[in-house]
Amino acid sequence: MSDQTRIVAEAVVEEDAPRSLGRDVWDQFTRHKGAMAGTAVFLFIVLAVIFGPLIHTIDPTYSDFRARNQGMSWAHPMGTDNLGKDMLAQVLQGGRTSLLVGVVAMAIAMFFGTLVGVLAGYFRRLDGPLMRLTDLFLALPILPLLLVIIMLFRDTLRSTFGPETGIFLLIVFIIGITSWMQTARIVRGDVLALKEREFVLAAKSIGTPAYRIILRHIMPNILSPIMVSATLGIATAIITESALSFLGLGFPSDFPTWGRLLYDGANFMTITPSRVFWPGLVLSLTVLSVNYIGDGLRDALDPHIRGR
Amino acid sequence: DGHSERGSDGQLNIIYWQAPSLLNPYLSGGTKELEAASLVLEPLARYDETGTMVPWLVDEIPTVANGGVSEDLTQITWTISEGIMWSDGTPLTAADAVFTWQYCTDPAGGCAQLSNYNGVSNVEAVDDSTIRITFDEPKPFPYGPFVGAQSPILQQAQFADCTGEAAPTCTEENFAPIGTGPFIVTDFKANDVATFEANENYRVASQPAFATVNFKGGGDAASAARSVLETGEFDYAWNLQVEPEILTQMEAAGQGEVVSAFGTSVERLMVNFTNPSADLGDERGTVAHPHPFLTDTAVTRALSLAIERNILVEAGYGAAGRPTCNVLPAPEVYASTNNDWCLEYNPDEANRLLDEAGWEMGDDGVRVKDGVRLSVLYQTSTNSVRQGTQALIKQMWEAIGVETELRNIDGSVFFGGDQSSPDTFQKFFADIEMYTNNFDGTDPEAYMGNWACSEIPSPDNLWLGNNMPRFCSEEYDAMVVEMSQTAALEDRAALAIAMNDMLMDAGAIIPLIHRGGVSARAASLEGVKMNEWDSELWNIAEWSRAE
Amino acid sequence: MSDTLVEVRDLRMYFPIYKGVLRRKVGEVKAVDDLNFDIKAGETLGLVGESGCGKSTTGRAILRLYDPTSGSVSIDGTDVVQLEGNDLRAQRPQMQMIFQDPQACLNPRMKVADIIAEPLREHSDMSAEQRRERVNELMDAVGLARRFANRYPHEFSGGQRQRIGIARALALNPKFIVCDEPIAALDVSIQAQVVNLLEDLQKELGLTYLFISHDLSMVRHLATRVAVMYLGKIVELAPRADLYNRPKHPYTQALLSAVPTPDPTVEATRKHIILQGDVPSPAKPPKGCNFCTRCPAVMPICKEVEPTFKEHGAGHFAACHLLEQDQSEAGELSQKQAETAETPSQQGETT
Amino acid sequence: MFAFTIRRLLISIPTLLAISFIVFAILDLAPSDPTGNLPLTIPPEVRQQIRDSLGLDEPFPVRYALWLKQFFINEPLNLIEGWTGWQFGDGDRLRVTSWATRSPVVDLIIERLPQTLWVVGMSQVVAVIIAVPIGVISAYKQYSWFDQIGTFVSMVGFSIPTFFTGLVFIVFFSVQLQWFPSIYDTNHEVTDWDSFVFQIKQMIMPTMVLALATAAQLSRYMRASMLDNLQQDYVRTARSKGLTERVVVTIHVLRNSMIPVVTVIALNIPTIFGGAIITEQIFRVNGIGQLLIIGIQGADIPLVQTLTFIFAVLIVLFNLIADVLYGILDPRIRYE
Amino acid sequence: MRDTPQPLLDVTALKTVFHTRSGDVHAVNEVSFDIAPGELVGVVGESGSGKSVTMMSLMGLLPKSAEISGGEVLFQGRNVRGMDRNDLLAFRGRDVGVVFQDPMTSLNPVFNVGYQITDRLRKYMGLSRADARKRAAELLALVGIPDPEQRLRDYPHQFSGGMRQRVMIAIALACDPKLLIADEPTTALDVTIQAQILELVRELRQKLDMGIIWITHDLGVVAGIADRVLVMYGGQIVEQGPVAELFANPQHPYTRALLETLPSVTEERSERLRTIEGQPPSLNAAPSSCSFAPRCRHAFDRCLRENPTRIDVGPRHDAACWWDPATGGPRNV
Ligand SMILES: Nc1ncnc2c1ncn2[C@@H]1O[C@H](COP(=O)(O)OP(=O)(O)OP(=O)(O)O)[C@@H](O)[C@H]1O
Ligand SMILES: Nc1ncnc2c1ncn2[C@@H]1O[C@H](COP(=O)(O)OP(=O)(O)OP(=O)(O)O)[C@@H](O)[C@H]1O
Ligand SMILES: [Mg+2]
Ligand SMILES: [Mg+2]
Repeated sequence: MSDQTRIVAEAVVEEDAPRSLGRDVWDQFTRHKGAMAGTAVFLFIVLAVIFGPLIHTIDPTYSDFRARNQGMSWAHPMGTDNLGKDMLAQVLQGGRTSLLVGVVAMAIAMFFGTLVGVLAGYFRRLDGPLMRLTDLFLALPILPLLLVIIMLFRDTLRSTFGPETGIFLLIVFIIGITSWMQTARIVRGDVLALKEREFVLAAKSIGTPAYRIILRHIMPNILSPIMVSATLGIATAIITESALSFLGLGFPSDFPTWGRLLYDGANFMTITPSRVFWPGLVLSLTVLSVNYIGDGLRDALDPHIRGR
Repeated sequence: DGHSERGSDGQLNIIYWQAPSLLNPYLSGGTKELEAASLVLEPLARYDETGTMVPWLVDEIPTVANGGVSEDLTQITWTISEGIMWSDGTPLTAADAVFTWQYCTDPAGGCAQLSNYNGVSNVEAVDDSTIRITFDEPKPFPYGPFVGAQSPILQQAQFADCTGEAAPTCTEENFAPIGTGPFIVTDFKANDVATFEANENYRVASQPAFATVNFKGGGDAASAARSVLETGEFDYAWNLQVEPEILTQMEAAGQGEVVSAFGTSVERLMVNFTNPSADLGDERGTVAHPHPFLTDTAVTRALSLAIERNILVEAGYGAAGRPTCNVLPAPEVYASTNNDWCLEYNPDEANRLLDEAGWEMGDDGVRVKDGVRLSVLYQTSTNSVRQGTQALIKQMWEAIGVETELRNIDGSVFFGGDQSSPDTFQKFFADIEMYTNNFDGTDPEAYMGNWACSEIPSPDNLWLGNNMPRFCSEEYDAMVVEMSQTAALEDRAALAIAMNDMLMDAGAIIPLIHRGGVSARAASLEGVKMNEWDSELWNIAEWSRAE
Repeated sequence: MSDTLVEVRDLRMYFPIYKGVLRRKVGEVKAVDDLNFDIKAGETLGLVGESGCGKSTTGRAILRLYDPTSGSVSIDGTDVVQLEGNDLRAQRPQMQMIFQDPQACLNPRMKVADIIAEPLREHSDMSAEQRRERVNELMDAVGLARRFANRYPHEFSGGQRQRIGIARALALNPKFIVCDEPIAALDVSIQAQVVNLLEDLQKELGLTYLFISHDLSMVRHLATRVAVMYLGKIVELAPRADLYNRPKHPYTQALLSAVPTPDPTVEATRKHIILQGDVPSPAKPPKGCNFCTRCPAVMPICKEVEPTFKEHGAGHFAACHLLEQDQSEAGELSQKQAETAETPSQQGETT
Repeated sequence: MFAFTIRRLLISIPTLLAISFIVFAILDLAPSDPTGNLPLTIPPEVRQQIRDSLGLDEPFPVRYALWLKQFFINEPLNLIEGWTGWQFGDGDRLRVTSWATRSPVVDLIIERLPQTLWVVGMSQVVAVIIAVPIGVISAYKQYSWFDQIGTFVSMVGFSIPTFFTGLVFIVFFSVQLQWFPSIYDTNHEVTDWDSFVFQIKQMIMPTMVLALATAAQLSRYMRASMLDNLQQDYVRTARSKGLTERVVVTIHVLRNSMIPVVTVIALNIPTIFGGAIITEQIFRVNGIGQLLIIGIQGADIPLVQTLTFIFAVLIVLFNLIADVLYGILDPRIRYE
Repeated sequence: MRDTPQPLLDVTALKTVFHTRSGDVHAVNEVSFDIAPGELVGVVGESGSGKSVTMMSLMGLLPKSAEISGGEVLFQGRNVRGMDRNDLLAFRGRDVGVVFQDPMTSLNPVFNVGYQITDRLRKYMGLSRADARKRAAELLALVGIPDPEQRLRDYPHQFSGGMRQRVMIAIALACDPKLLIADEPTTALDVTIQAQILELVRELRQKLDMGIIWITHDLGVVAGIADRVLVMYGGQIVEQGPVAELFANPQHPYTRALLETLPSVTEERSERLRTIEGQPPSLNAAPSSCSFAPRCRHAFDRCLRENPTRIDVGPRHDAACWWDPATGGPRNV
């Protein structure tokens, strides 16, 4: 009507600048104290593990027999083990393996879990068979299976990829292949719900083919449960590897991982406490920080909490 | 000793971290089963803590001198002592021994102690107390059957229906055999716990001092040691393969002490004289293809010299190990002193030897000769002490320019002898492998026979054979034959030493450590005589609780 | 205006019910049961009825978002029920849908421009530049500022979101649009905006609507003809004025009387027909006439024989036994029945 | 509900058969050898003979069929005979026999069930007792210090491997304080107060190790579920009725929140058997888990096959139980 | 429309603020109204205008993030905000009944309907279990649920939407409340079912003689049942008056606009629907100007400067607006 009205209307329309969804999520994430602390710790550990060996240059496999079972000192900040190997170097080296195991195993699990979940959720005909398959995997007792697979394929892989890569691939593959089921179930549930959402129906009415609906509409919307599963997956994979070490099924003994170091050091707990303290600490800190990151992600990606 | 009454000392708690799976030593060759069963089942004679054979259910050991062994060395006659009773009150007779022989040699029974009856053509009961054993050919050492923990006597009455294919189905019998020993089984939980109580019919009236035995299994060695040395929950713990410093620290708690004894076990490196390269396909690891460098004695000698054995002992064995340069380090009479050069850690000499032999140090720190790199694949079974040893040796060898790749294989695969697995210690598809071997009793004849040419594992004999290095020498084979015909102890000893030295000189075996058994006993436990030649519990009847 | 664009014949959409140990099919939800109607080019057919009566299912079956159990739907001469795969895809641009929930029908993780451009990407080979141009046109058409193109749906109000959905539906120049309760989730003040927009677009672009709603007053405002559904069936279909002024079917009558008027003076005097009981489940429709369980004028025949859907007067279709008798008499009768039944009662319910 | 249960049971039959085949096949492929752990003094010929006597050389399908028959027909018949005293046939059936102990595998398992059930069962109970209040309070006072600490502690609990917690417990409580035995006495029988106290003492450490790990997880579920339900409209309704907060939370919300948690607990039980392997190993609670480990280490294939398969049955069974429980607890769900 | 000396409920200058991560939300701003016993007051307004929050503030049923930052609530002369815990619980339990919008989620799915009615009865009427069940059955019969004894044992999901809403009403009526607050109780229901419920309420009102606050955004519903109407916008009451008066003679531009947007079922179509352009107000700050001004056709400078006070425009009829529809110009206040 009047000029004034128009001015007022303009003023209202000219609201906050467009913000991307990613930014929203990030904003929310940064507001989660636990998640931020977790991210900081996790980044620190990752960086330390990657660049640490450049600074602390002692070879983790070198045993200085004269300096065995030492406590913390400048030369050996985390002490040495019973063969005189430097613990810091081993923790750093072990961290590379443990973290890589965590990340790669998680990636494998996420891949299979998402694939199976999306296919089962989206295509009615595949639902039955794929869910039976999931049930079957869930019902497979992992431990004996792990043992047998490790025994079966260890040598083949060793000769193809070398002793360390081979066993790494094996362990990572096994942990991955036995831990995708939860993700698959969650993803399937979400896809089933999403499939009924009107925007998927809208895409169908447009004539978008199934695979593009999946890629364009389904995948981005199941990202949040996948991300959360992923963080949990990293933590679980690291723990599983350490349990494998306990049962003697993990990496070769000269190939340190945090779980292995913790296990090997356990009996020395009262002689050189630093031998269990440090691997235990980094292991827990990593799992803890990853968990907190997952918590933060869950909150940040949850539209209810973020508010619209 | 001061205790005179049977069963007056209450309960004895023993922990074997590997739990026995049954109590019939004929159906399981495992040490844990053998020793658990030795509370109940007894042989005619056994070895004491010095390795001396002592009469057990007999009055004396038959020898040629006392007429117990025939002049042609083909027969041995044992006479059971007066008044030996089974725990059910029936007398032990020669028929039981005959039965035991039949039981073990039944082809369908799968007897694990069959080798003790090698060459036995007949066992007969001459009368109730006289057992006569006849051999196919002269046996200079006729003490295989019914001697030692491996070959105790079963009660015929109990096992009569359990021969051949029925043997494994007799769970009740296998879990609770009736014996002549100081204890009888009251309850047995496979792989978990066995309980025993004193045998009322035991031949020594005042023994055993303990009324019951709780024989627990499971867990790991370190915690077993802890339960005796630190928490005092148990009286005796067996086979404590734990890093020595841990044991030392636990001992400091004052609840008990570590006991050890040496037998014939030697942790050794086997050197592969054949080429294990996978490129050779089916001919891999056969004598047709000699190893590219390990047949060079300069190399094997250098490898041996470069190992500081003291460190290996210190790191992994402590009081239970000592450096050795012989594959046959005991008993005393058989031990050679000709190879003691290896006791001294001498990398300079090793380097010199290699230089001399033309192995040039390459840029990458690995010696090369004629394009062949001194690079070895070094395998062993999975076990933390072994892996520690591996790591140390790897470093020692790298110091003299030998590249080392380590590999460990699960014990049940490595020692499993599966034809289809490439990882068995017999196939030996590696350059060096490490394990421990020993022999039962005190006679090395069969043991030294392991390195005869005929013992070489190959596809033809389905890789069954004990000559892992694939060492083959006519001279050595001749000595093996000679030993089987020699009866006099001194001559046998000389032969054994010569054979040992020949193996050492050829570099077929690099002995590392003479290993002993390590156990722990509570401070209050008396009478323990640690024995590596027989069951550790051989004299459990004499054990008692200190006041 | 007179030629028929959409022709629905004997359309049935049954959803199977599986039960028991072997998951055998034990029955069907007759969500849509034997529908026959036409929609003329350029008109708006209103489809009203209570929740669960099968309105959405009808809309979706017509657009082949469901595979109908039987029947045919021809749109502009093509029977879409028979089409498969790429043929169906090729047909999609001319038939589009606007959805009930403007929040749910937009992918929360796509930008507005991408949402509107999606049909273009699927069905044309425009360059990115051309697409942007077309998106801008569309945003203008539905009254969205161009600068919103890079925002996400959650940054809009309900009415604006619904405009996005409309822009998307318009992208491919469809002839026929099914509006499935496009205003039900909106606030009163915004409903009017959307309805006006739909009307304007129809005028400009010559669109044909199937307008699904349970808001009878909005349908009255918007529709050319109105169909009333009850339990999977159309019980009455007539031109707007005819239906609102002279409803023939007792259900339509009850429905109309139940709508509150925002006028206290009218409300104070208005007679309400209060139906008793609830709508039966479409899995177990009653025998005979579907409405017989709640009908104030129920007769014995209603519980036995299903009435046929017939024309009663020019363009006025209905399915009721009352109308089978003398037309005028029946009309009066139903009126009378309705009046007697309006007294609110505490009597037991019929279900 | 009944039809649903029956249906699920029927579906689980092919699943279990498939699992039994996979388990059997994989273990069969394993290059492990039951004679591998025998002393080296036993010569190869003797080993071969032992192997022969174990029937290792039959072809695969024959052994699988035999095992199926033994496990699915002979063993159940045997159990029924044992319980009821009836006699089927001559009672002389071939049973699944362990290679190492030469005794029927099922007997071994039955012998070990009590300690496993005691420890695992108790740990679940303790875990629930710990986790439920923590979860409830954490959710009710979301972001309070209690919640923050609870979150932190449960995540720490989740992140430390049980083998480590177990060892720390032993060093602290058994060695230093000498409060509890480090080794579980499976022969112990509760006859009077003292022996009961002893039983409690020896159960404390293994139970707590397991319970803490489980409680850490469970309390997170509990919290999430409570948070979910606290937002529901019916909570407002309950408050509007003038009910006290205690009643609102402990009756209205808790009951709803327990529904998913109960199923989590049910699903957790079979995995706990797996997790108990390590705990059993550490404290020598020689139960089912330890039996499996021994079987694996000793390459006792029949034992491992049977145990593995029983685990699979447990998992399938508890899945079913979880679903049925869900249906019982939540009146909205009537599986049809 | 009786003039009672003491109103049943008297609300003065009620203010409620939500403290959220993205700042404060002033959901209720200085809301004042009263209600007499036996009176039915309709509350209308678009979504987000603060209808629910106002009522929940009265009851003390706000989420933790909310704070009542001012105002007074007197129930029969007693100050509700000053009550201690037990009194407040008793106030909620005995004096007031609430019916919420969504009948499915408002009932606890895992308890049977009987339990959900009787827990209140046992607590606030001191009835024994058996008596409470008897009374619950009576209540179900009262709200027109057939076979009430049987149905007490059923769970909420076993009822249809309309029946559930009847159950909610039964729960609300359980302790003979003096005030019934119905928060959009028919929004989720179909028209024919809504008609059933409205009929029921009309009837109950006569029987039970209690004050009723009926929240809705359907002006039609209000027109049908209310005595008096409150119109809310942006957390404020912008107009209130007797129903006939308010519909016939709306004073606030918002009320007028709202009425204009509606098409009618009974009348032939108008050419084009009137709309209210613009956005609902942001509640991030307490209003300093008229919050409807940005969308108002009649806004002038004063509207932007000063938040209008409620001005009496007729008998018991007031509006918060500086513009006078009668003159078409500013009001002289
Ligand atoms: N995929 C499906 N499977 C089974 N039944 C269905 C399915 N979709 C709809 N139905 C049933 O079909 C009937 C009609 O549903 P429809 O969604 O068409 O109703 P509607 O009239 O659109 O209702 P509303 O007004 O609530 O949107 C309902 O009873 C519904 O339960
Ligand atoms: N928990 C909350 N946190 C923050 N803001 C809230 C919360 N609950 C309500 N609000 C805000 O308070 C304002 C009033 O909400 P209220 O629920 O009272 O609206 P209403 O009039 O009942 O709307 P409707 O018709 O949609 O029910 C809204 O702007 C809303 O965003
Ligand atoms: Mg619909
Ligand atoms: Mg509201």
